[in-house]
Amino acid sequence: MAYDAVSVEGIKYLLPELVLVSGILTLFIITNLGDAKIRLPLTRLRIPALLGGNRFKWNSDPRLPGVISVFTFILAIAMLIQTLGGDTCNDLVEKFCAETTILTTTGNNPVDLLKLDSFSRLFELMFFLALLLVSAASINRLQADSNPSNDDLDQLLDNRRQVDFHLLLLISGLGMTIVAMSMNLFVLFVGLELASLPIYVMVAFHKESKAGTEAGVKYFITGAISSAIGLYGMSLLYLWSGSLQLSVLEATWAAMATPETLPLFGISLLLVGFGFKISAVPFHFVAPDAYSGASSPVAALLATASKTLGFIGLMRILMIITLPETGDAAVWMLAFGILSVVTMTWGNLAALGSENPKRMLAYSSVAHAGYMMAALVAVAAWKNGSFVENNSGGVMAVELIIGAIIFHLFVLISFKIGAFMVISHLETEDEVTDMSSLHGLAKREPIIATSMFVFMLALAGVPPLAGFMSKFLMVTGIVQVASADVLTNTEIDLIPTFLGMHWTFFLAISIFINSAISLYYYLRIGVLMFFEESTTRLPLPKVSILRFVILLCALATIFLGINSDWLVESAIEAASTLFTNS
Amino acid sequence: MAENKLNDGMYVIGGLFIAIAAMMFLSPISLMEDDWVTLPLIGLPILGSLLLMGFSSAVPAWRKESISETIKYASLGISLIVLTITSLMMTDILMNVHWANITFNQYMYEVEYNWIESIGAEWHVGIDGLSMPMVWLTALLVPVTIITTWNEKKPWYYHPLLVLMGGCLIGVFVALDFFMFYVFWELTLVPMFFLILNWGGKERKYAAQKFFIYTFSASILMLLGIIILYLLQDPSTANSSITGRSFDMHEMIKNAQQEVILGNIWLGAGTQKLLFVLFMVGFLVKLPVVPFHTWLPDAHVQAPTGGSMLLAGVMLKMGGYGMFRIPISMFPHAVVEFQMLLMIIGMISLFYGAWVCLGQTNLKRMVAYSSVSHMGIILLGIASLQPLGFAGAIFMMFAHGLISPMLFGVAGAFKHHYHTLEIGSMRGMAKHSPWLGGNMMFSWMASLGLPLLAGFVAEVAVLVALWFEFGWWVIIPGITLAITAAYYLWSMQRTIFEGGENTQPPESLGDEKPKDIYLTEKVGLMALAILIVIFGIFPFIFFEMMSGYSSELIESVLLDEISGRWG
Amino acid sequence: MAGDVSVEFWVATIPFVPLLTFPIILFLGQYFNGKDWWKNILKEGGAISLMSMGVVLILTSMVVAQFIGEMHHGQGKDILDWITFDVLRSDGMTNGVNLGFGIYIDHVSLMLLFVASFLCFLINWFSIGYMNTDKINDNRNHRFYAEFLIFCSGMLGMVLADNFLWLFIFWEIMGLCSYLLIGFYYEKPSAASAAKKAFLTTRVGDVFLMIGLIIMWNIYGSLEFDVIFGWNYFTNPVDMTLLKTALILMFIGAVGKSAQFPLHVWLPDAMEGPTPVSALIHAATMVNAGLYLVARMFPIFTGTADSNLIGDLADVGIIIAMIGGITAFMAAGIAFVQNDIKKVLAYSTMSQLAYIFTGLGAALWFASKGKSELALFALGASLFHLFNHAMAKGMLFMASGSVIHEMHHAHHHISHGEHEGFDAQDMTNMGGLASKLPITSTAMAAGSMSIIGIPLIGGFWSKEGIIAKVWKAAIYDGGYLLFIPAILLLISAGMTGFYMSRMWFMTFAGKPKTKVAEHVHEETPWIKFPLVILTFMTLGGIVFASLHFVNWVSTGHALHYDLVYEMKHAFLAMDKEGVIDSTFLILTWATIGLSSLIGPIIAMSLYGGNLKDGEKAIPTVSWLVKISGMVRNRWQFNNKSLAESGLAEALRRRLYFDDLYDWFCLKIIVPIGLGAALFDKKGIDGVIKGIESGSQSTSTWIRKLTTGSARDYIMMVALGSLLLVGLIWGMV
Amino acid sequence: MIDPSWVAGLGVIIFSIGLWGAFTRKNAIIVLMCIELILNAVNLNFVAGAAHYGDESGWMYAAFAIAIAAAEVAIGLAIFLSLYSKHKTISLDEVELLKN
Repeated sequence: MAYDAVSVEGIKYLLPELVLVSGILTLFIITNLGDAKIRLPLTRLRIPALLGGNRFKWNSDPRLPGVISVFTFILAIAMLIQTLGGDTCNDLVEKFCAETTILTTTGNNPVDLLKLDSFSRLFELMFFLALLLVSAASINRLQADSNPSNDDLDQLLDNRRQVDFHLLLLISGLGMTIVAMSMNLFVLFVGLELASLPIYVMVAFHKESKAGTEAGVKYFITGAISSAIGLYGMSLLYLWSGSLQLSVLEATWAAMATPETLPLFGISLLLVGFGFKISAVPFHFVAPDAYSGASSPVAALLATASKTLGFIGLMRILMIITLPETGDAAVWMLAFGILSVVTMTWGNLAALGSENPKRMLAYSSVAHAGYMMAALVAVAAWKNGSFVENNSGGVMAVELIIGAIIFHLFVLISFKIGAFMVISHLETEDEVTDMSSLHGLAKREPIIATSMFVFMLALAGVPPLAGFMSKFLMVTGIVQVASADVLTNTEIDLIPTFLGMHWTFFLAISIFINSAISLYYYLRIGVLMFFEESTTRLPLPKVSILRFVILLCALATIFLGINSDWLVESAIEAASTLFTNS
Repeated sequence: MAENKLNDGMYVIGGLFIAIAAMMFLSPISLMEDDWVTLPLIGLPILGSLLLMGFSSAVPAWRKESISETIKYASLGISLIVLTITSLMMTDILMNVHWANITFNQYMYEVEYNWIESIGAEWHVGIDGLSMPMVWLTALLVPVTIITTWNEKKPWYYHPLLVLMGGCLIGVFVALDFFMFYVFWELTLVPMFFLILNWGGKERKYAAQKFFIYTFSASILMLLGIIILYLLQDPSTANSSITGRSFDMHEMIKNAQQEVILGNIWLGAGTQKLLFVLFMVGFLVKLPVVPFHTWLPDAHVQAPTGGSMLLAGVMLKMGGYGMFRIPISMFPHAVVEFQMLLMIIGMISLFYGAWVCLGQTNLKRMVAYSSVSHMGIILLGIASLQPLGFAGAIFMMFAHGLISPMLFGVAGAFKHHYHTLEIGSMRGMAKHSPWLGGNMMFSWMASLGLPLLAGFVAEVAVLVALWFEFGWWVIIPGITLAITAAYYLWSMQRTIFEGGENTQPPESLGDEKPKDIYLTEKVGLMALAILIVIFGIFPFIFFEMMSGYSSELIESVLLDEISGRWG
Repeated sequence: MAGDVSVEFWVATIPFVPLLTFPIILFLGQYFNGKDWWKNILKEGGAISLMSMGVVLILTSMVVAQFIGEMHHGQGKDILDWITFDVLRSDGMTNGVNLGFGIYIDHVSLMLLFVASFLCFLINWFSIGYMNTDKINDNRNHRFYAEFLIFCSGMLGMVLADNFLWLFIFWEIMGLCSYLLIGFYYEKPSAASAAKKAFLTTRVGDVFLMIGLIIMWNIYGSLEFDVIFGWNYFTNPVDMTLLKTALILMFIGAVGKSAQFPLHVWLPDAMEGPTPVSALIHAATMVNAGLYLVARMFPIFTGTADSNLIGDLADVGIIIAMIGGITAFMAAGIAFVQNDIKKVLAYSTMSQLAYIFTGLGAALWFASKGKSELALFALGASLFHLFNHAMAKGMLFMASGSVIHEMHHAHHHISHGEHEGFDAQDMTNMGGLASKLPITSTAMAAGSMSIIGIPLIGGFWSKEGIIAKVWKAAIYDGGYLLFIPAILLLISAGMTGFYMSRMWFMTFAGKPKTKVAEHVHEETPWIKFPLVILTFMTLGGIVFASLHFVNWVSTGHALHYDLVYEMKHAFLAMDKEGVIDSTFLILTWATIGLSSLIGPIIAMSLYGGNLKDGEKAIPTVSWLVKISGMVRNRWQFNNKSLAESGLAEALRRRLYFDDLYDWFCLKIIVPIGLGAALFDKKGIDGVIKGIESGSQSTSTWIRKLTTGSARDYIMMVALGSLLLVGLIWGMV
Repeated sequence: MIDPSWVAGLGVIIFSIGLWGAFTRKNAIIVLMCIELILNAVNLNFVAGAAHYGDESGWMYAAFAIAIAAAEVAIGLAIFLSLYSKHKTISLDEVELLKN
């Protein structure tokens, strides 16, 4: 069904986004209530209002903005779930799916702008969940200095900073939802910028420390250049096809008999933009700096939501626009294959010796991008291989792979954010600059340490945790497309069987080897926590909400591994809508 | 501060309850009438130990001592319940089961629940003549280990970890679903990792990581095999699965026997070999065989007594068990093709391991290498492709599962009471610690294959089978038997005996007086010793079912391939 | 009637009586050690063990009484299905093969059963006297009795087992006990090392035995005596080369167990154990296991010969005889120069066992050639020698134990507890004990005479039989290779005469050589009884020869017939039909002359001598002392140059065999082990460590690329763009 | 009317200058200006495409791109300010605290 985006029916489908907008407004208004001068957020500008004097006691509480944003996100999730529905999938326990709804521009010749289907809805849910966890974790986290005091002025400043921070979070969330829904490359890009610009600020938010500003500058400069390059590539595509609608681009691409220079350049440059988002080698260099300079919740956001944005873009471009229906190999296949192997290996090797836990997590995040890229490559192999799927009962391999990527992006929220939250909790005590902060954590905080270990094992892909399921699904997909041809051939011996595999099979091998390498540094964290002695045996400062988030993440990590039924089906459903109704 | 910790523990317990409840709610795992495996054998130890550990973590540090006895007894209680149930199973009391007469690929106590329906993973458990001894062994070793290492440090985590380990191991042995099998396979690493890391020796950090990474890396290849096998199925096998396939081991083993489904040969020669290699790498590293063995000495030397008892007793057997359950049952062509290779690897492990033992100065290291050597015998039994060889290999798994815990228990007691593991650092243990010396001698004698002790039957069976298949190759195991005797006796002479009128305690003891083993250690070790004797004199208690299983396996899987070779 | 008696279930309980008793002693001893009632009433477990052995002896007597003379062929009875399994052969699957435990009884096992239980009982009796009065044994005698009982059950089980596998199992158990008992004084490094040596040497033999058994099993499809002995070689032909190999491998096992060349090195060292142990294990019972095994092979030889496979297995007989001959000679030679009383006996044991082996070799050779009558007599002679030797040697060891014990006591008495520098076993410290130890000296004299083969006394009959049969095989039946053992045996007979006499005279005749020897008294209780009993057994050995113990298949001879035959044979070399063979007449008398006259007389002239004035030996031995004194006075000569020659030195060093083996272990085996360990650490584990350190350094290097400069990052983004463009364009 | 391909060609040149400048200049502000140059190249492309295809959306894209560029500049300058207040420099070469 297609609706006008600004009509009543159309707006109805955008309820979650509206909730975010109203959240932004609420945040703005409530924190200024009672003040004679209304402060513009993120600035020191104050506009004199007609009424009032000083702010009230209750709305100068530094925790208030955080609470507001948390409730906004919870409400947004509720709205999101409420908008799900239809005849086939009204049971959320069974499957997370939505009817496909297309929102168009106003006018006589409407253009499809946004598509609401299970793909976009699932991604929205992911964004909201990530943002919810991050905002919950930063309710009373981002003080101006590490020693909170009851001084009113300090509180006021804190409150101001908190307003700014959560406002940025909400705005970023708005951008993310647009990315998830867009049917037009430019809209996608606008959403991406809307999501990224606040993140640049958030990375630099730690402005009291040298590292924070440095990270912000580096991340901003590199990010801006990457997205500019990406945008230039997009403009080349526009020059070539005359439209940035995904459907038009797809059709034009399919109609292209011989590869032309312009679209190839365009696609390549566009990939740079998204490559930066997912921090693929060689666009990843700033990632460890940014992660280590930014505060941990922001780094968590970079590692999950921001990466997810990049993957949405990649899926749109690679899976919809440039994937040939049959026959030829996708143009990006070899390039991406090489990049994926380099990325995962680089990430893991670099993480291996990293002494800063945040940098280590950053490198591990790079490696995980490599795994998912490898999965994307396999999709191309499926399309170009001669293997005809005997699809009598199961889903297509390609859906399995995309579903696996979606699954992985989803579960990353639980264990990647969880890991950063543990670091965040450590930061409440002192700066986390090297591994010694983790020393002896198990003796100080057994629960936190155990959770951290669970996150690490999940990142390494140890069963039965969530990280294992995602890797398992990915590899299954890759192996399926790479090996089915040769394995059903009963005539040949071992060596031909092995050599007869499509080369993407070695991507699976590469994932396995890399998992083994990665285990080294993930386990090292566990060893540091459970083995090394710390200087103190006192527990960490008590920050209940952080603990709650960490425990929630840990339980989710375990639960999504042991009982991933719902999520697997939803992810695959989402993957299939990516292909079917474009 | 103390208050704070208590709250955290409550979180955990509450969270666990919620998690369990959620699992119950979302996947219908419930204790049904005939399900004696899921909850009693796996659920009870795993959940119980997690609860115990959660409870311990909730107790503030200064009060932990006061709960340690409670935790110990609770752990022991759980493990004894498991032992009781498995013993009842073994003795056919629970259900009237004739373990020796089960046909191939038929399982007792079999139950199936949906687990992760979307990919076709099921909670599918069952026991047959192959897994019953292993399950019983596991169930037995956990309480024995708990008793033997009753006085270990930090018992509030240590003993529940042992119980947890036991639960995971039983999970491996009863799993009839590849997914479940793999999950439990890897899950066993975690408690062992912690056991080594927290209670181990000086180099425990290195050893724990090496152990985990090494075996994990190897089993990743096994995972690849599982995935390929999964994908090779007809995609209309499982309706509820989105891929249309399932992980059902039972079904796949059956299909592998039929060879032809949907008009195609299901597993071609090349595919079989590829899968065989992938699975075998995982199992051989776990077993372990030369040259993939170097994780074992490090892990064993560093692991605490209880850890190495379970590690050597059951964890190594996972490799052997896996070989029988998957590659041999499913890829007959590859088995026959690779027979010679297996034999050579087995020979190398056996022979080389024994020589390395001879050159060791560390007692635990020597015992660890003797495990490598003995695991070679398992491989030889498999390579023989004889019912007797198979049965011998399985019995070797079982017997070594009794003997090696005793070896490590004794070595651990030695370390504990004498603060050293150097062979030859002392003389005359028989005088200072007659019980320790006696147990040490007994276990070493059992390990070198003395008749009427458990290991002998297995060795003889394997050697006979080996002769049938390979003839004069049997000389090498023969020589190894002599070398084995040599290194044990040499060590015995330099540790237990000698010393003259005034025997020399080791220097590491300082001014302490040498002590004998505690009552708990005595009880644990004697229990093992008695079992070793019982199964040495009456091997048929288990040998019958092993032999039945082996004959069934050969007849229904391998016979065609083997006779094909004869022409 | 013959053959009517069937083996009953209760026979199987014989080995289990001691097996069930030993834990009782062990645990009671561990907990009540030092308690008065335990020490005095229960004799630290000795009483319990003696009762157990008494029960065994009674049961054995019942079995013997039931079967003796009633039975022609061996009979088996399955008791227990031990392990059951299927076998896959190239002709298909065989179902339900069983390796079970059962009882097998025939004349051989009956005889050994009797020997074992009888001697075990007596030695147990002796031990109560010997062990419990020795200070060094305080608080550990329960261990002795426990191990003793396991040993007994091993021996009894081995004799009764109805298949080779269980024979092997019990065989190994005896090996374990021998290890434990030799190492009884574990704190003595020499004892610990001797125990290890014994176990390892026999283990080497056992490995061969095991392989041999496996091959046997492959040939016959079973290890049961019933199956193997009743094999029909016509219908089920077997690979004779393989069978021969198997038999030789099994024989190597027997060589290890019975301490024959070249695996003999352990036996002399094994004398580190307490004397009853030496008596029990290393003279009377365990060393007979190897002989028993070889005797068990006999029906295979007759079976093949019956199936017209004549001579196919004759080589095995020759090899056995050859090993026997070499050992007999070598051991006798080494025994010449030993001063330790127990070492002399040890080498004598080796030598006498070698006699039996040679006899068995001849028997097997005959059997293989199809000469069953001769084979039976050779076998009979060998087994009879086994019997005689067991009785005599058991007694000799006990007597030597008595000597040592009393010497020890005397020394203790004189030196008030100082032990340094005095060797109670050294014969150069003794002399003239005949008057101090009347019963011991009598027993020792009887035993020595039996071993030497003084006419009409125990061992004489059997030894003559063996020598005659070996010569017969060599001369008349084409076994020319058997000349070597035949000649060696003949020479050894003379040598035996020398070294046994030397031992007796050094110990009992002449003047006391030390002060200690003057103060010896025969006072310890419990140790006289076995000596007396065994003296009679030894002297009257011929009586037992007629009890059908020795005949494989009874030919229906009455008691006196065998007796007369033996006598005729010994003195007149008359065969069954009464024909006197002049060659053998010469041979027989030559043997008698060598062993009974020349050997002892030389010994007397060197070591004999009258007692100290005023001392009087009891009449049973006083004549011997007197003769020796006469001889010595008549023919005294100096053997100094001979004693200091290189040959004597070589003999003292045991012909360098121990040195060779030590060198082999220390310079070959141990370095290989150390090398393997080093290779494992540096080579195999080095690769793993190399991977680890390699990836660590790669990590350091790769992280250096993240320079920290934003401009570098921008440049990398630009380069990456170019790379992507290049790759994508390049692929098209 | 100018052929749109000339416009696009100019865009290529500007893009190249921008990219070149971005990784050769040390001053953060100048780098930011180079980024603006790239975005201008983008705008030129959009405008050229819109003119070529007669597609109104191209104009709109260009307008949005300008807005985005403006927002980026605003944020960039703010971040540079805080950089300057902490490091007393805006030379990209002098901030190398975080590395490896």
